[in-house]
Amino acid sequence: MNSELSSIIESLIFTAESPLSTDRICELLDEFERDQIKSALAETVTHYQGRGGGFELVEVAGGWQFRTRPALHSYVTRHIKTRTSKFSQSALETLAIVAYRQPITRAEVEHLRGVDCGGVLKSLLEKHMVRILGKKDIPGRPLIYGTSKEFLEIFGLKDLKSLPTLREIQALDEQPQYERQEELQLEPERSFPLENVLPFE
Amino acid sequence: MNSELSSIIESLIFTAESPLSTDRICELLDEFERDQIKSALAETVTHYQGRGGGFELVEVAGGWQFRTRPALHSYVTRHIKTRTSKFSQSALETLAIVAYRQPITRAEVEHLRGVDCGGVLKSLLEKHMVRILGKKDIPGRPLIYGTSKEFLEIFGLKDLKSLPTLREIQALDEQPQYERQEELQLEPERSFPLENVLPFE
Amino acid sequence: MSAGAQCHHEEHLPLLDGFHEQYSVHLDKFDGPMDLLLHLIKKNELDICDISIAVITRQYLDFIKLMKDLNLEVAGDFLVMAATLLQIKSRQLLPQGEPEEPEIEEIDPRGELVRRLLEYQQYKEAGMLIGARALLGREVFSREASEPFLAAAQSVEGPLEVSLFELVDAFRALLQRIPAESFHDVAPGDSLSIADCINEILSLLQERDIVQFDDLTRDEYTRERVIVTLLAVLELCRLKLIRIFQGCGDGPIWFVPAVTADPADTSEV
Repeated sequence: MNSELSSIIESLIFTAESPLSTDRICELLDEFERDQIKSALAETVTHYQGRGGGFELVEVAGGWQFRTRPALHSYVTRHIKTRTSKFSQSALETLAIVAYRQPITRAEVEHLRGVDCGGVLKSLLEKHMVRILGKKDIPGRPLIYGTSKEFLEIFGLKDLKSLPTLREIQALDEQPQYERQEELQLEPERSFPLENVLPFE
Repeated sequence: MNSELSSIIESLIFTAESPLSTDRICELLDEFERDQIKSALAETVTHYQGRGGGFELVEVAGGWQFRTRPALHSYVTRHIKTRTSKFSQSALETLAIVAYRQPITRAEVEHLRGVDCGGVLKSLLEKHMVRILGKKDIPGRPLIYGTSKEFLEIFGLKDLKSLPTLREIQALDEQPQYERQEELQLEPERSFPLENVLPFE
Repeated sequence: MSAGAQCHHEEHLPLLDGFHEQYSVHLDKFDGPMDLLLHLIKKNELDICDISIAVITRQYLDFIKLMKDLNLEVAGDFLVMAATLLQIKSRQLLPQGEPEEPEIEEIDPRGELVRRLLEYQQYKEAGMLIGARALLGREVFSREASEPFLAAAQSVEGPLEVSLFELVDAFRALLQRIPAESFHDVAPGDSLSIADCINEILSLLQERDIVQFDDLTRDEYTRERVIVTLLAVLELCRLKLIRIFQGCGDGPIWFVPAVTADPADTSEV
């Protein structure tokens, strides 16, 4: 029922400290073909999804990791302290702007939000959600910001393309209940402003 | 096939830092009977044994823990090197001084840090973060240090000019200075006293 | 659609009455002027693309007044937006485009604001969607325990992982620890420091073997820039890191690295 290769891959992912990329798995298991590894991975994901156990295999930040199922968090937090604090609305807004529009300067973020964002940016830098990418080649050479790998890890995103699709620009009254909006379905073939964004790393 | 209780127990064992005893599990899940918990545990052990995946549930040191199967250890040890090493605070500090004050001698670095930096500099040289630029034309002809190309690569910098300055980081904490305006010209027919509206004090 | 505009006089008082209970609780919920504007638009059931500037401006100013009444500090950002609203309103009051130039499309002064509001709304929503995800360390957890047999074998160092922010922050922390006089150019004005310029030259010399003086001042040909560049070049020369030469007569000044980058070679320098 479970192939030897799947077991090997499972053991590697299980013992890794951070998400393990497919590339890295192929590198570690160079006696196997990439295709074999990919199908063994797919098989393992399906197994955990179907089983609905205490944890599952998810693809985050460009790699694979075992994580507990969100539905069980009220049990897990009985003995594990939550490490990630709540993000304020302004932090989330700023993070969203940086995520979708990177590379972006502080002035650009502030123009979009209409408020000073220095403090929020600094706290996002300290939380390692945002990183300095360098300086923009315009007068004054302002710093440019982007999101970090840890941002993808914490928010459980596979990559920047799996960010929720921005809602089409439309009148506010057409869909006022945005708080309850379901997560948007990702369409990989959609042309999306992020295509132009710096590739990760 | 997999009971809800088994899933809960799995998630607890999975997230625990050390083996979790049956007593502790019963304590954490006081809404369940001890017998229920014991049979769910037995069920889970059987499941992992039968499956023969990458890891299994074993009883060690008086508690339960997921461990990779010994047969797979030759694979698991392959990826030890993926663990990233973090910079120590003294390495980071020394590197920062070299980056921001290059070209700089070891004595100058030590003057700033107030401690001997020979070891740290050597390890930064070994890690190729720092390089020797030459010798200073003063008595003793001390070596002059600067950062390397690899340094730029690690930090994703195009060139040394792209290093953020201290001022730029400090500026994040500062509130923007709005120019004081005498008074905005507002409409005179307004029904409430507009002078109070814009509180420039 | 423009119902708000028609009855705003009637609405005015009850609206202000409700302000205190409604907003004093939620004051800190407004995440800046854009957020407040969106709230007002939604509350008045206005079409974001066709907002009544009169209604919105009045309510916006009322809100600022209320903040002041409650002795809350009104951030400058809110005042900037107030000025923008008033400016749009005054532009709307100006006579419309000349009739003899009918081909010029009438520009809606609200256009820029509406664009910003729509864009802001998108990011606000995206932020909420992101924030509603199951976060690692909050709703979702990864494995913390390490394999005992791996712990023993873990001495091999892997690739370095450190962020630029940590590097700058380490430097800043260091500077806070040591007396200020140890540093001469820690916080120069807005001017270019010699150290920055030296860094610039060193990084140029990593890319090419020869650099012309003019290359350094081309983008920014000011007296200050030339002086700082000259001092940087002289300092590098004094440190014997570069060699300078000049073409015939008034020809360009060139410089080349005086030492190779390879640390192995430095023993015989």
